[in-house]
Amino acid sequence: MAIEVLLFGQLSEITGADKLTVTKASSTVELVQVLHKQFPNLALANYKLAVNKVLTEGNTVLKDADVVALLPPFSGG
Amino acid sequence: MAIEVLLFGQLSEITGADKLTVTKASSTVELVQVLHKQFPNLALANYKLAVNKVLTEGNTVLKDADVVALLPPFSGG
Amino acid sequence: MAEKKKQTVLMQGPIPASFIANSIAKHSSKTNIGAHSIFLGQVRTDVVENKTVLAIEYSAYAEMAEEKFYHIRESAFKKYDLICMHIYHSVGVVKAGEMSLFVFVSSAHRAAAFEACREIVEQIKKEVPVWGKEMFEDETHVWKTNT
Amino acid sequence: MAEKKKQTVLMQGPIPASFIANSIAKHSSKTNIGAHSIFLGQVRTDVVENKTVLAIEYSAYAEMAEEKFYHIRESAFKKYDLICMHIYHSVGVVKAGEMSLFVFVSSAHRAAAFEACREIVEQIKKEVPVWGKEMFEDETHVWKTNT
Repeated sequence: MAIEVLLFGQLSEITGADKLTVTKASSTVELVQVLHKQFPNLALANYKLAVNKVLTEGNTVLKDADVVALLPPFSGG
Repeated sequence: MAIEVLLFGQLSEITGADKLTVTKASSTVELVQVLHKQFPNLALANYKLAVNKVLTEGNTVLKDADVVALLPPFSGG
Repeated sequence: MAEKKKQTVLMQGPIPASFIANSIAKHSSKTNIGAHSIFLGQVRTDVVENKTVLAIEYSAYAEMAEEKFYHIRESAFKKYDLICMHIYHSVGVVKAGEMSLFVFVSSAHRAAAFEACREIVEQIKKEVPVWGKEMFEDETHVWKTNT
Repeated sequence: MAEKKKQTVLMQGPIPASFIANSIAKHSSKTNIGAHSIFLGQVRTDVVENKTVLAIEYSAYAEMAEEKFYHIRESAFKKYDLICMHIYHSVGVVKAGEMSLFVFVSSAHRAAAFEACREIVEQIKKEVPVWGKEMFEDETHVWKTNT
């Protein structure tokens, strides 16, 4: 199992990466735990999750090859 | 005494003129009576009056050299 | 406040896209601007009594119209937090597909630009002594009415 | 309805005034249009903690952003009586005074164009995954926040 994680804006700065692969995460809650353990500062940041380009709230089950994006507050325009 | 009368849009078509001079009119009511007598179709038209570029309602006293404009409904833009 | 100086709004003939582009380009030095709201009025090929409008010939009570435009500008500057504003309205013949009205409002933030632009356009339609003669292909015409 | 086809909204670098002029000029053949409402977002020299913003570097989650822009377009076409609509948003560096957002809405009558344009701009600011990095003269930066 491999979840592709995309990081944008200030989250790329915090983690030093704009793309990661996480192999052990069956849900978004698990994924976030893995990431916060690896990057403690990420826990302090404000962001939302999108699974396969759709915003999710609450816990979402993940399957192999899902793409999870960590999105800081939008500031386009 | 001479009042300058300006006519715009469809009112110029009705009267065949875009400028007239009326010598005997001490108020806008009198002026309108003179004009309606001279151009009966004007009485059927919808218009407002401006005295010296300011819209007037009701009767307004006129003095020599005043400019009275007959303004059909605006349709700019 | 140099922007508030009296400008001439009425211009002969249609307003070209290049004129609009130049107006926009001139604002790149005003780096306190964050939002531009632009309205363009374009002449439509309306069908009136089965006849198609080819052009509108605009006429105006020019002196009174310029005073009204000036008053509309002043009121908008008082009411909204604007950086600059430009208004142009055609007189003479403007063919279908060509532009007859250009309202250009700039501010630091979008709300003021949007609201002022809309209000200005509504006021122009209602308060400014300009008339449009809708000209048909058979050389007849009707006088435009604003809604 | 050819206008509703999927377009690419994100474009590299600032949006030039000449690009805007070309977009406007292209609409002269659509003689059912009576009103264009245009919004332009321009990069401001904001002062943050005593430092002046020289430019904003925009980045996006491009695939998701294009889907969101598409959805915003579709919704506006459903809700308002529009003839056509174009949206462009910069990615990459846009200097102060340059344009980063261009929303262009056209309809037969002004109300639809005005209302749709404003709603689209609000939705873009709120719903589209784009981020602005405000770059200062001393090469530090902060991340822009939308209000």
